[in-house]
Amino acid sequence: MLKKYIIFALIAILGFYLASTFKEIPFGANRLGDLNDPETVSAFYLQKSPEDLHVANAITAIVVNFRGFDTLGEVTVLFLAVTGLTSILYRKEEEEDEEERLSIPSSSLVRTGAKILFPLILVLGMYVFIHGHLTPGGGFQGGAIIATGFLLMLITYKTFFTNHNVMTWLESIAGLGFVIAGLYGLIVYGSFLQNTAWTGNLNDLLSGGLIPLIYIFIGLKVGTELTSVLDILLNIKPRKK
Amino acid sequence: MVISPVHYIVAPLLAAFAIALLSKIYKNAARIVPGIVLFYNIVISLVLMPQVLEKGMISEVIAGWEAPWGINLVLTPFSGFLTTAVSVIGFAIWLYGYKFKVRLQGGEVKYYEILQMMMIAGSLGVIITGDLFNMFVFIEIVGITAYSLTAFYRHRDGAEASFKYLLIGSLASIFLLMGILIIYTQTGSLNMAQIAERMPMVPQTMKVTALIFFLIALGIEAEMFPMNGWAPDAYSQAPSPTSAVFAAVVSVAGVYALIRVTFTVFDVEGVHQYLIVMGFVTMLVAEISAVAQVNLKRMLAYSSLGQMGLVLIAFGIGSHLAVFGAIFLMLNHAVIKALLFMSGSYFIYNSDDKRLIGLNGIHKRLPFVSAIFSIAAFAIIGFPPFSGFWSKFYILIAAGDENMIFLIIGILMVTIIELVYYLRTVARIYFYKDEVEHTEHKPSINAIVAMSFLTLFIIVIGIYPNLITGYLHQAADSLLDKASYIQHILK
Amino acid sequence: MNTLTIILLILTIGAAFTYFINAVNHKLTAISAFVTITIATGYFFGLAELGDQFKFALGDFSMQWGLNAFSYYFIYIVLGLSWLALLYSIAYMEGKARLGYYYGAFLLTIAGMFGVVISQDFISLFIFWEIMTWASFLLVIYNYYYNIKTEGMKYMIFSAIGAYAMLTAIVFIHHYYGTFLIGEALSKGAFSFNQHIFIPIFLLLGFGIKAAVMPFHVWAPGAYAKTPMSFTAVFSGALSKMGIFGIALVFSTYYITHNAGGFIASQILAWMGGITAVMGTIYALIQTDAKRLLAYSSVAQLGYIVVGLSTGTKLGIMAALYLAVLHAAFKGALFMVAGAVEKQAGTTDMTKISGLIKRMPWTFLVALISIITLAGVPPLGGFVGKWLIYEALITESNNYFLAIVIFFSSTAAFLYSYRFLFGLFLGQEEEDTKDVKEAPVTMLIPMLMLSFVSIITGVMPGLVFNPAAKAMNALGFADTNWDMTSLSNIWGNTTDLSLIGIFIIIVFILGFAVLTLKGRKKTKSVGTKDISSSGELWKEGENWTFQQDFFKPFQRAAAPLYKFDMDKIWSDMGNALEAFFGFFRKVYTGNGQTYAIYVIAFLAILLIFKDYIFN
Amino acid sequence: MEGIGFEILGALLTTILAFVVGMFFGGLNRKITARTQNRVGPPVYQNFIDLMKLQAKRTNIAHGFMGHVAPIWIIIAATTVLMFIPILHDGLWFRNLTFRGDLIFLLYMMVFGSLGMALGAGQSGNPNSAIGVSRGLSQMVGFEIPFVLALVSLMIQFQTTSIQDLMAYQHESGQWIIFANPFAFLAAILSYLGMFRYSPFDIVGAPAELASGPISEFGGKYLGTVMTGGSIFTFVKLVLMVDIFFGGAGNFGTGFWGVVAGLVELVVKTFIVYLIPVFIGLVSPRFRTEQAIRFFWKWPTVFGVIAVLWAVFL
Amino acid sequence: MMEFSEIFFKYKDLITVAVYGTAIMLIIIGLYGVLLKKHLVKIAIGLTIMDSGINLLFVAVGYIQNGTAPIFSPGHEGDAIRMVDPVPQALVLTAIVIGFAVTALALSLIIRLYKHHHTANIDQINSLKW
Repeated sequence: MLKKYIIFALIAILGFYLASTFKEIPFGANRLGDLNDPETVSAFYLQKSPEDLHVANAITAIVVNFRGFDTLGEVTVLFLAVTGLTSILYRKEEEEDEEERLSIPSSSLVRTGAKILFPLILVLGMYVFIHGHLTPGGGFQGGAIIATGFLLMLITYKTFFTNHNVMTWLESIAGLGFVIAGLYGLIVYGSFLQNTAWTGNLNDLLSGGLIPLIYIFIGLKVGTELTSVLDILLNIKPRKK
Repeated sequence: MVISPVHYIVAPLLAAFAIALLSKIYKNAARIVPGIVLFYNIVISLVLMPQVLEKGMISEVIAGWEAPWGINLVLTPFSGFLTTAVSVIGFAIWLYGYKFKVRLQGGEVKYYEILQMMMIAGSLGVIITGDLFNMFVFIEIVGITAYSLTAFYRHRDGAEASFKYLLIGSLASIFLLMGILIIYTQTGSLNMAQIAERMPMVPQTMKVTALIFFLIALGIEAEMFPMNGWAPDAYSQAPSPTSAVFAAVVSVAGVYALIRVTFTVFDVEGVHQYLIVMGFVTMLVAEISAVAQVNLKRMLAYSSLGQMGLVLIAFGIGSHLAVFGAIFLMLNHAVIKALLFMSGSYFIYNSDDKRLIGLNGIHKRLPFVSAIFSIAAFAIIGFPPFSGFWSKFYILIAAGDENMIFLIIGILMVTIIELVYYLRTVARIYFYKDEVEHTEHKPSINAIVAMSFLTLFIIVIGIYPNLITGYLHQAADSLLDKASYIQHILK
Repeated sequence: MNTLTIILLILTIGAAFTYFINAVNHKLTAISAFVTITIATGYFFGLAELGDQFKFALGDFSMQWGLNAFSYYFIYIVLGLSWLALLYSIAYMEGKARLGYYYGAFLLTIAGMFGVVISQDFISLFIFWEIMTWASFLLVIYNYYYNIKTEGMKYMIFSAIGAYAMLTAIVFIHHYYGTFLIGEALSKGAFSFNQHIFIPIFLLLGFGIKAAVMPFHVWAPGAYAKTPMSFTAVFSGALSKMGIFGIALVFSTYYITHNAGGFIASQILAWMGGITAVMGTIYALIQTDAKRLLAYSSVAQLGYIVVGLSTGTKLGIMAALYLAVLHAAFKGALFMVAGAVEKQAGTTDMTKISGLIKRMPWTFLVALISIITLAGVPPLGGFVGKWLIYEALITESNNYFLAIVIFFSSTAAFLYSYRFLFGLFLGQEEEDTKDVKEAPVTMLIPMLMLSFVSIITGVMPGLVFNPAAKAMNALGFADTNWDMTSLSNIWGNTTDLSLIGIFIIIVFILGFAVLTLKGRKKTKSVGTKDISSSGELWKEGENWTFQQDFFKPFQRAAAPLYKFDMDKIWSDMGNALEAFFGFFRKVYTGNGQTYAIYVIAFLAILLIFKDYIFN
Repeated sequence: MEGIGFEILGALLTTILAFVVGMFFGGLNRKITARTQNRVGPPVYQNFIDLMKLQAKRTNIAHGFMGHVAPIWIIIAATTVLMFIPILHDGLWFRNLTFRGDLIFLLYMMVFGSLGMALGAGQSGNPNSAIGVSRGLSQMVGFEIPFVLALVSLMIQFQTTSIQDLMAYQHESGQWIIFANPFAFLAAILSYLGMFRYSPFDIVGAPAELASGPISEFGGKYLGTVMTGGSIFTFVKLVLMVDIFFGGAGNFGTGFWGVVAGLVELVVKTFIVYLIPVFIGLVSPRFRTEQAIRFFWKWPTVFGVIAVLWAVFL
Repeated sequence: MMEFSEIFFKYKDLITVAVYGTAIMLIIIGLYGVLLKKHLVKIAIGLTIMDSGINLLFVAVGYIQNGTAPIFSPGHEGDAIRMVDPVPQALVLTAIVIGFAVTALALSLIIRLYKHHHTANIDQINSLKW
C-alpha cells in the first residue's frame, strides 16, 4: 500500500515540475520572429512553402518535403510495425483454430448501410490524400479514413477477408514509390527527396511538384498498413481455456 | 550517382520494401538481399571514411534545404568510425545468421531478416543524423524492430521480455518528445548544431529540465542503471543474432545518442560527474547481478550492461584520453560481445537447456567455438594480448591523470568480479564433466567464417593497436571540438 | 633482430609447436619442449650480453626491453631452473595425459617470466606478468576440474587482485612521472604523500601476492601442492621470485633516495615478511602431506627473502638475492624429490609411506643436502643466507625483534625439515613399498645438480655474491666487493666458511674412518624392524613408525599461533560477498511495472535535485 | 710449517681437555645426585668405565647409514664449536680457530649435533626414538628463543658478534657481563637448563618413559661415540657460558703457570656454572613437553626482551 | 458578442491553465495507468493517453493567439503573419503514427502473453527475473 502512495508522490512531483516548466512557456505567444528574415525554422517554412514549393498547405510542405525524411522514417515505422505484428502473431497452418471471428451477427440494416458506405468512405479517403497539399488533411488522414472503411467491413461481415497478396503489393509499391521519388531528387538534383524544378502555381491541383505524388504513396501505404494491422489483430483471437 | 551518407538509410529502406516483392519471386531473396545491403554499407563506409578524415566532417542535407532548415546527416570522424564498425559487425552478424533460421518457414525468415536489417539501419540513422526529431524517429525504428525481434520466438518468454522493453521504451520516447518540445520552444529549431549554438541563450531551468528528460530517455537506450531493467530479459530472449545486434549495435547507438546530446547539444555543468557516478553504479550493479546467473545469455547481457557503464564512466571523465579510451571500448565491446553471443548461442543450441550446466565439458564437441568463446571472454576481461586490455588501460590512465584513485580501484574491483564469472564459465567449458543430454549441431561454415574474422580482429588489434589509434584520436578530437562542429554545419 | 626478442620468439613458437606436435606423437612432445628450452638457454647465455636493448612503440606508449646485470641475475634462476625442471619433466610426466597442454603452458610461463625480467617499462612488465600468471594458472588446473574450483580459483583471484593493484600503481606512476619507462620513472624522486603511500602499497600488493606474503599467501600452498611437481619446482623456485624481482626493482629507488628505515612501506613489508615466515613455518610442521609441507615452507622461505629485501641495506638486499638463488636450488630440488617419491611410491602422504631410504638412496641424499641447506645449518649454503639476514637485521637496520621472529621461524623450520626426511625416508619400511625403485636417471641429474649448487655456495658463496653485487650495482646501490669464501659484517667480525667446511670434512672423514674400521668384524647390520622394543615382539605386517601428530606437543604449546586461520577468513569473506550479490541482484524483479517505477522515480529524483546536480 | 703443527697440537690438547673434563663433570653429577638421594653412588670416574665397556662390546648393531654416521655428526658439532670458542682469553695456547667464526655461526653449529642425532635415531625404526626426537626438537624451539635474545642483547650492547671481543671487553673493563647485562644472563642460564636436558627438562631421554629416547637403539661403539661427543659438548657449553658472562678464564698472563692457572680457573668457573642445572635438576620433577616450551616462552623470554631493551636504551 | 482576441486577453491565464493543464493531466493520468494498473491492456491504454497528452502539448505550444491554420487559401497569400506555428503539427503527425505503431505492437504482445500465461495481470508475468 505504501508503494501506491509513493507512486502517487512520484506522479505528483512529475506533474509539479512539468507545470512549473510550462509556466515559463507563454501560451499563444508568437515565437516565429520575422518572417522575411527567418530566425526560426517555422518562419522559414512559412516563407518558403508558398514561394519555392507552391504548396498551399504548409504542413504538407513540411511533412513531405522540408522534413520528408522524418516522414519516410515514420512510414518505415508503420511498415515495420506491420511486419513485426505479423511475425509476432504468425500462425502456422497446423495450429489454425476453428473459432470464428468474435463479432455478433450484425443486423441487415448495418450490412446494407455498410455496403453503401464503404465505397463512399474509400472515395473520401482518396480525395483527402489527393488534395493533401491544398486542403487540411493528407496522406495519413486519408489512409486512416480508408482504414476505417475496411474496419467497417471487417466488423460487419464475418466473411470479409482482405486480400493479403494485394495488400503486400500495394504496400511495397507505395513504399518503393516514396523511396524512388526521393532517389529521383538525389540523382537529378543531388539531394535526397529534393523537389522537382517544376512546381505548378499555388492552389492548383497539379502543384508542388512531386509532393502530391509522394503524398498519394503515403496515403496508399498508410491505408493498406492500418488495414492490415486491423486485419491481423482481428483475425488472431485469444484461445479460450 | 555519388555515394553519400544518406545511402546508409536509403539502401536498407529500398531493400526492406523490395524484399516483400522479391521473396514472392525468389524464395531466398529474403536471406540474401540484407547481406547485399549490409555489404553495401561497408562499401559506403570505406568510400566515405577517407573523405571524413581528410575534410574533418561531411554533412549532407536532405531535400536540398541548407543545414539549419532542413534535416541534415553528419559524418564526423567519431560517427563515421562508429558507422564503419556497425556496418562491419552487422555484416558479420548477417553472415553468421545466414543459415540460422533454416528450420523456420519462408514467411518468418522474411520478417526476421527485414527487421534485423532495419534495426541495424535505424542504429546507423541514429548515429549519422544531425537533427533531434529525426533522431527520435530513428530511435523509434530501432525500438519497433527490437520489440518485434525480442518476441520473435514463440516458445520462449519473448513476449514478456518484449512487453517490458516496450513499456520502458515508450516511456523513453515520451520523455524524448518532451525534451525535444522544450528545446524547440526555447530555440525554435530542431537542428543540433543550431540548438547548440543558441543553447547559451536558453534560461538555466529550461535547459536543465530538458537535459534531464533527454538523460532519462537516452539513458534508457544507453542502458543506464535504474532504467535498464528491460535489457537482460530482451538480450536473453531474443534470437541469438539479434542479441548480438543488441549488444553490438543498438547499445552503441544509444550511447552515441546520449553522448552526442550531452556533449554537443547541451552545455550544462555537472553532467560529467553525473555520467561518472551513474556509469559506475550501472557497472557495479550489472556485474554483481551477473555473478550468480544460471543462464548464459542473461549473464552476457549483464556483462554488456557493465561494459556500457564503463563506457559512460570514460565519457564522463571527458579528457581526450578518456574519450579515446571510451570509443576504443565501444568498438571492442561491440566486436567482443557480438562474438560472445555468437559463440555462446552455439553452446545453447547444442545443450538442450539454456542454463550454464549445459556448457559443462562442451569443448569436446565444439572445440572451435569453445576456443573463440574463451578468447572473447579473456578479451572482454582485459587480458593483455587481446584488444580489450588496451581500451581499459587507456581509460584507467585517463582516470589516473584526473587523479581519481578511488574510481580506478572501483573499476578494477568490478573487473575482478567480472573475471570470476567469466572464468567460471570458461572453466565449465573446459574442465567440467558434462552431465546433461546434448543434441549435436556443428557450426555452419559461414558462422565459422564470421566468428574467426572477428576473433582475428580482436587479436590483431590487441597485438598491434596502432592500426586504429590514429582514427580513434581523430574521433575523440572531433567529439570534443564542439565549436568546429557547429561552425562546419552552419557554414 | 634483437637477441631478447629472438629468445621470446623461440619460447612462444616452441610452446605453440610443442602444443600441436602432441597431436602428432606423444613421444615428441617432451623432446621438442626440452629442445626449445635448451636452444633458448644456450642462445641466451651464448649471445645475449649486458646492455642489449629493444625499443618500440605500442598504442601511444614507447616500450623498451633490455638486459642489465639485475635482470641477468634473475635470468640465471629462470632459465637455469626451467631447463632442469624440463629435463626432469621428461621422465616425470611420462605416460601422463595432455602433454601438449602441459609443455605448452610450461614454455609459455617461461616466456612470461623471461619477459617480466627483461621488460624495462611498466606496460610490458604488466603484459608479461599477466601472461605468466595465466600460463601458470593453466598448469595449476592441469589436474582437471576437482581443483579448478578450489585452488585454481583462489590462485586466479589473488593473482588478479595483485595484477590490478599493480596496474593502479602503474597508472599513478604515469600520472606523477609522466612516463612508463621504469628507469625514468624511478629516477625522478619527487615524493608527495600519494607517491609515498599509495604507489608503494599498491606495488607491494601486486608483487607481494605473487611472492605469497601474508595475508595473501593462502593461494600458495594449494597451488604448489596441486600442480605437477615438475612445474612446482619452477613455480616456487622461479615464478614466485618474480615478486621479489619487482619489489627489489621498485623499492630499491626508495632505499637509495631515502634511508630505508624512514620509509614506511618497507617497515610494513618487513613485518609482513616476518609474519609470513612464522606462519608458513608453523603451518608447514603440522602437514602430513610432504607436498603441502614443502609448499608452506616455500611460503616461509619467501618470507625470509622479503624480510631481507625490506631492510634495504647492503647485506639485506644481498641476503634476498642470495636466498633467491639458493631457495630456487634447494626448494626446486626438494619439490623434485617429492615428485620422484610420488612417481615411484605413488603418494607423498607421510602417514602412508616411510623408510624409503634403502629404496631410493640417491633421492634421499639430495633430500638430505637440500634439507640441511633449508635448515641453514653449516657448512652448506643455507647458513650463509641466514647469516646475511641476521647480520642485516641486527648490525645494519636495527630490527632486533624482527631478527628474533625470524630466528624463531628458522628454528621451528628444523621441525618440519626433520619431519620431511623422517616421514618419507626414515623409520620402518612399509610392506607395500618393498618394490619401489630408485627414480630414473634423468630425474636424478637435475636434483643432483641443484644439490651441488647448495653445497658449493656453502663454501664459496662468492660465486653468487659477485653477480649479485653487480645486480645491486645495476639497481643503483654502491658497488661492493665480496670475499669469495668468507663473510664479514660492518663491525669487522668475519666467519671463514672455507675453513669451517674443510675442518668439518676432515673431522667427518676421520670419524667415519675410525667408526667404520674399528670393530668392523663385530658390526652386524640389521633391518629397521629389528629393534629393542622393551619386551614386545614386532609382528609381521606391522609398522611402528611414529607417523601421526608428529609435533603434537609443539602444536599444543603454540596453540595461540594456530588460532587465526587465514584460509577460513578469506573464504568467509568470499561467501559473504556471494551472498550479498545474490541478495542485491533482486533489484531486477521480473516485473516490468517495477522497472517503469524505477524510471519515474529516478526522473523525479533528478528533477528534485537538478539544481544540485547540474548547477 | 711448524705453525700448523702447533695448531693441530693445540686442537688435540683442547679436545682431550674438554673430553676429560666433560666426563668428570658427568661423574660428579651422578655422584651428587646419589648423595642427595642418600646413596653411595658410583665413583667419579664411572663414566670412563662405561665408555671402555661400550667400546669393548662384542657386537655392534647398525641400523643403516644414517644410524652409522649420526655419532660422527655429534663429534663434528662438539669439536667444531670447541675449536671456534676461545678457551683462554689471550691464548697462544688453545687459540684454535677462534677468530674465524662469530656467535651466529656458533648458534647454528650447536644444533648441528642434535639434528644429526635425530636423523640417526630416526632411521632406527624404534618409535621411542622418534617420539624423543619430536620432543627434543620442540623443546629446542623453546629454549633457543631466550638464548638468542640474550646473545642479541649482547651483540647490540657491545657492537660485536664475536666472543673474542666480548672477552676482551670484560678483561679491559674488569666488569663481567653478568653485571653489565644481568637479564641477558638470566635468559641465557634459564635456556641452558633446557640445553642440558636435565630434569625438569629431561623429556627427550625421559628415562623409564621412552626407554632412553633417541639413543635407545644405539649400542656399543656408537653409544660410546655419542657419549664422548656429549661430554665434550657439555664442556663446550659451559665454556661458552663462562666466556660470555664470567669474564672467561686465563687472566694470569701467557706463561706456562699462567696457562695452568687459567685452566684451573676455567674448570672452577665451569663447574660452578654446571652446578646450577644439576641442583635444579635434583629438586624438580619432569615437565611435559608443552609445559617446558611454555616455560621457556614465558619468563626467560621476558628476561631476554628486557635484556634487549636494556642493551638498546642503556 | 466579443471578438475572440478580447476573450483571449481577458482569460489568458485561465486558458493557459486549461490547455497546458489538460495536457499535463493527460500525461499524469496515463502515467497513473502505467504505474498502478495491473491489467496489461490498461497499461497500454495508459501509454496511449500519455502519448496524446504529449501531442496535445505540442499543438498547444505551437498555437499563436488568434492565428489561423497554416494554409494559404487563394487571395490571402500574405497571411503568413497570422498563421500558427506549423512545425509542431507536422511533428505531431509523425508522433501520432509512431504512437499508433507502438500501441499496435503492444496489443499484439498482450495477445501473445495472454495465450501464454492465461492471465493479463502484469504481476503474474514475471518468469524472467534477477
